[in-house]
Amino acid sequence: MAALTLLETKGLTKTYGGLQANIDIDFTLQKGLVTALIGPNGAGKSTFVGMLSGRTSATRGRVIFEDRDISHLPAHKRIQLGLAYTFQITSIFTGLSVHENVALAAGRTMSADGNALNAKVHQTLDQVGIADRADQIAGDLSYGHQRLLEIAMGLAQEPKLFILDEPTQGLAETEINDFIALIRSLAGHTTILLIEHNMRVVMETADHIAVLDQGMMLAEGTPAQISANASVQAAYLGKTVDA
Amino acid sequence: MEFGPHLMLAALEGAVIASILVLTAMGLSIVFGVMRVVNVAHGEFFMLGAVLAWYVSTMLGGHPAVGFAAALVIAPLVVGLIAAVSDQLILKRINYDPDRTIVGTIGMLFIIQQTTLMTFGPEARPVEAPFNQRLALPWFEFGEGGLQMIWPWGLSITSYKLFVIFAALAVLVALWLFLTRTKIGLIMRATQQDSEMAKAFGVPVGTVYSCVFGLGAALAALGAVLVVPIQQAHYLMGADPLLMAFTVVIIGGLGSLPGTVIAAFLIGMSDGIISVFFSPTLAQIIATFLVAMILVFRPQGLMGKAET
Amino acid sequence: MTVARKINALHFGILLFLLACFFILPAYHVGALSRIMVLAIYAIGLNILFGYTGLLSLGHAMFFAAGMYGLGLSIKFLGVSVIPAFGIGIISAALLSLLVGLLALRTVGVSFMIVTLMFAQTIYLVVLYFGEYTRGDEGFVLQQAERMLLGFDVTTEAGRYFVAFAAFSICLIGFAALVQSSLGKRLVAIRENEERARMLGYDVWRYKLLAVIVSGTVSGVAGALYALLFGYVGATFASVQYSILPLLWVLLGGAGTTIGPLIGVAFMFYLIDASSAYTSAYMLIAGLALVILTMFAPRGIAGILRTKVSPWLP
Amino acid sequence: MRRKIALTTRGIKMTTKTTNNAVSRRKALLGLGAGAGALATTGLMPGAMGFAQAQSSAPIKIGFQKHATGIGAAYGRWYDATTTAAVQRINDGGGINGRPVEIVTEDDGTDPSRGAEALEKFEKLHGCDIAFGTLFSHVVIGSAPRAAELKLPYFVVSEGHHVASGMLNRYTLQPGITDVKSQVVSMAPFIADNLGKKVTMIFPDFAFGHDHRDFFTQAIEAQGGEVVAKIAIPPTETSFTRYFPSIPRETEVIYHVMVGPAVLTFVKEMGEFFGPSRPELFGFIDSLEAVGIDSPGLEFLEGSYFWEGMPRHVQDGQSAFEKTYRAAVGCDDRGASLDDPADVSTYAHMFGCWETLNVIKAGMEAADYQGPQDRTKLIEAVEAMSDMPESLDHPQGAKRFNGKTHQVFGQQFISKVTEGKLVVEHVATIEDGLYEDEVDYTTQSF
Repeated sequence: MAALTLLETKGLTKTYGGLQANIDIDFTLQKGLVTALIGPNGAGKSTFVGMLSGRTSATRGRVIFEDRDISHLPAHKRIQLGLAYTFQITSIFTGLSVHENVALAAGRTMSADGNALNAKVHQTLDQVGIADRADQIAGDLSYGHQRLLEIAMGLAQEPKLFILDEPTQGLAETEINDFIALIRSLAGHTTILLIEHNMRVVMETADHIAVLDQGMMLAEGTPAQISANASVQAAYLGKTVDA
Repeated sequence: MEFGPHLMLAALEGAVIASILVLTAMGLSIVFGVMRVVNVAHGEFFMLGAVLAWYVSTMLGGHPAVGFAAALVIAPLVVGLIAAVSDQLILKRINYDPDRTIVGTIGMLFIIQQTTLMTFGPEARPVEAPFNQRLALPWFEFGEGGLQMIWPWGLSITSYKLFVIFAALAVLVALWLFLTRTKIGLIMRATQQDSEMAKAFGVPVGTVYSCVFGLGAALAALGAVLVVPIQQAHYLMGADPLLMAFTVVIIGGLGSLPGTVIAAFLIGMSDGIISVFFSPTLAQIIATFLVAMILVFRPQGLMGKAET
Repeated sequence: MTVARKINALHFGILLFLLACFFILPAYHVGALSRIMVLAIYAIGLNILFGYTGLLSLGHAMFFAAGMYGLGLSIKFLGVSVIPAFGIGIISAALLSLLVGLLALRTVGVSFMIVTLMFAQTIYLVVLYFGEYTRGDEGFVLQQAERMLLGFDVTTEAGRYFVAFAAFSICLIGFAALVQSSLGKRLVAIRENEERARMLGYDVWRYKLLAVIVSGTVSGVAGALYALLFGYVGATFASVQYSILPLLWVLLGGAGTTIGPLIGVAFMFYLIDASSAYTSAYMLIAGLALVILTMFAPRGIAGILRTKVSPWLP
Repeated sequence: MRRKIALTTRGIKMTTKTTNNAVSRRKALLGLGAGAGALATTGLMPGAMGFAQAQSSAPIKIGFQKHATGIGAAYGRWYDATTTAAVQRINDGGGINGRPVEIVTEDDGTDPSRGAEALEKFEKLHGCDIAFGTLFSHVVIGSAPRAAELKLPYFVVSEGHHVASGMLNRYTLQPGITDVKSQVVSMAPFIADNLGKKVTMIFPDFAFGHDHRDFFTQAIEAQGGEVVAKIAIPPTETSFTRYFPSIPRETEVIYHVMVGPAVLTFVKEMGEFFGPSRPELFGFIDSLEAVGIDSPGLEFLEGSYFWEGMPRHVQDGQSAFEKTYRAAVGCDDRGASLDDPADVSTYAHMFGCWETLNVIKAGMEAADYQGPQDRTKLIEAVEAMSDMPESLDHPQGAKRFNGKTHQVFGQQFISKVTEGKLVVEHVATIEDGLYEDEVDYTTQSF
């Protein structure tokens, strides 16, 4: 199994002042799978992936990516190792064109050779279905399209691990269907860590589910196992679920 | 002069500088905190306050105290009004966009400066202090006969300078009461916390902004009226207070009024005290550089919250 | 025409026009243009940092002064000729910007503004403090004989114009190339959304430092050129005023555009020039113009062109 | 060189009969009544020769760099008033070489770069014959290289040592006002003999202050005195008390030359610092130009001494020239505007504009100046000048021009504040202020 582990955390902890957001989380992420991270609001999901990507510095604990301790690397170095990250609140270059947004994402690894880069940008935009909007200013896109653009920016980096923080939030039902299809098409070659509230998305895409509650890892398992887990149900029923 | 008395003198002078600075900086800080804009014309409001103080005291004549007292009321009011009107006419229409506000207020700076030059003239004009006794100060030293009180050469302050320190304190207290105890003060602070939320709760944000801009300018003008019997009214006098106040606001930590007070005190005092140890220009070089280094190693300012 | 072609055509068109100006315009405007071109280089310097990277420095006069004094002092005290002196000027500006970048980039936003302002003020005071060498505010003159560029006299109208023109051409073309390059696009990405740029794997700090150095060095080139072409070195050019001016030029001309700096400098120059013929209250007119421009043309003059006429403007 | 001067004077006689410019009758008559002696030589009778000898009656254009804005604006306004009065007088007297004089004013913003731009405009836009200048040294030094490149004679009224130091060039001359080195040197004997030998200097920490520091230190040592402390104040400073403790107790004289809008504060705070027991004070009136000596807070200056380039307040035994000049520039007995007694002039300096314009006139007439092609002849003619007697052309007093250094030397005044009036105590002669030449501009090519 060890050979299939892409990312691992050991005792990962984050405290804000006196508040413990994540407590001693030990977690392993299997290569090639779609893993969903769920949990009630305030469970510490964003903090957790923030520490994986390096946006948030850990109070203690380690993050190991491809057998390498990356705990002390700054965010951009971790991204360079093959992580990609989409923000919970859409974060794109609103003043630039859609094409330029994706080109910036792809351009880090690719040479400035115009043609190859262009091809890559088009292919990626095609993949998420907004190729016809390549020349629009990103800020002018509809909300749903902006979410898709952000996903495209992640894909364009050809990441080994793609972390998506609530990608379907605010999307229409048809857009969610497209998203599910997209994630499925990626399954197998891209490892995906998905924070998601929408249970339909989770159930239809995830190979593996991890449940976070009050900063601690409550349960892990296949979708079926998690659905049947009593403590997970208790955690969700005891709190507001906003999915 | 002996080291001790020299230090004391420098500290007293520093306190006077800090007193004026704190008022000017509070004005800028409130504007900055609530409206999130850099008002480059703030120093010109200071200058206008000084110039108006000269006009008022010259027109009234009589005992200097009469003109001074009138200026204390009239100058801040007029300057505040001018600022509020210019907020309505200009800043409001550019939506308080940070870059555009800088250009717009630089434009205001030119307009105010040139208008003053054409009406008031290029001279430095003094305003007589309402009272100005020289007060020699004692110093205590361990001599042969134990603790001795001596009157060192040159160690003195004037009654007016003492008054400036206390007046600034009084204004600060009044300002604090205004912001915490009055409805309009609370509205201002609510708008500072979250203008979107304030809008949602029916606060007329536009009017609040104008009031804040006026209040900020009035505070600068008030500082100027206090300083003008010590320094003179001159049409270019606004640049220095602007830079100093700006620095104080940032060092104090954006939007933190206590931070502004502390920073004004620190900068005013250090300006005085560093000059005891170094030659004047070197002292200024060191003081300026230190201010920069404070920010380099504490970018959020002394009392600001760290940005994440 | 492709966008890239259009952009090239625009820049070469401008350069051709400037070249033609020398032959067409009356002597006064030729002289004015050589000054405008030098100051436009300065504005380009600031624009790289402010317009393209989104970092607002209020202390660029220190870089201008570094170039100016680097050249002036080395001619005056080391007795070197213009070319090595120019090199010293540029290196001074580059080193200073490296140092300032290393320190000031620990801060962001308004703190960055203040830190650069304070560093510039420190440099200004240092110039005064070493008045024995710099002659402080009064400054010093570079004699005509000291200003020979490889036997080429830059103190004649033509000499001055063509040196200014050559330098401006290099800076404009280099600047345009930078803006079009992937480096330029990454700087824009940082301006637009720093966090996103970081989370795309870009070492934001390093790019910002690079921008500070390029920006400071270009400003230093302008300073050295100013001293060379106009024969005067003085502390005025290290004062706050000369940090605010390029900001004004850039904002007026259009921040984040390649042609904005030139337009801004020329506009401001001729605005003051024209109004001072009618009134000594030209500052009033300049002030009104600023207010009106910011109210009705918030993205500067090139910004209007970009939105109204040609959206492809770089 | 005497001969040349005489020639010049004859030239004036021949050509100054009338003018086509609008004549201010009132001023002319005023001048006539007041300075009858002087005017008899220049003559104001209308009619007669007119422009007969002039090849052209087009005006001679003099570009005037004015500190209209910026830190020098108070000087600029009075330099302007004096210039206008001097030109009025020249035109009333028939102009130069039979041609009227026209002043073209450009604001230099008290900024060296703007100053150079102004010269460019004079030459290329306005077609000026010469440029005429300004006070602040950095503007002069920033402009002078352009003057040489444009080959535009540039007459400055700056009192800086920059001209005589050799820093500038052959096209830049200062024939109307004594330079700071000479001023300072001529003060030292009086200070050492009458006020004290242990001097503390307080000066602004920039070139103007450094000149005072260096020249005075030398000069007082030559008189057997010493400078016990040198306190350089940063130019942006607005409060001063904290610097005064550095003044040594042994100080007998404080020598102060602060300038700029903060000087009133400086003097006031110095008074407050010392209280009743102060050392002797000697200052340069530069500190208090355009400021009433009776301003609130300046009571402390009573009994202190000032250098004055020209006495601001009317003195006993006022010369007829001085009286006429004072009326012409519109100043009352206390050196304030006739219209507004609160509007104090820059009396100690602005005479330099008046005298410089008269030197220009004399030079142009000696050179038979016709147009820009004669500029070098004009410079040579001025270089050839030497002694200029006290006259209405030189109401401040006799002058001696040094053609090699392009610098003029004149008498200097030391006044004591006595009951709110500046009363001249001592007049330093031209000889007191002479020093060795540091440059010979006449060896430079044009």
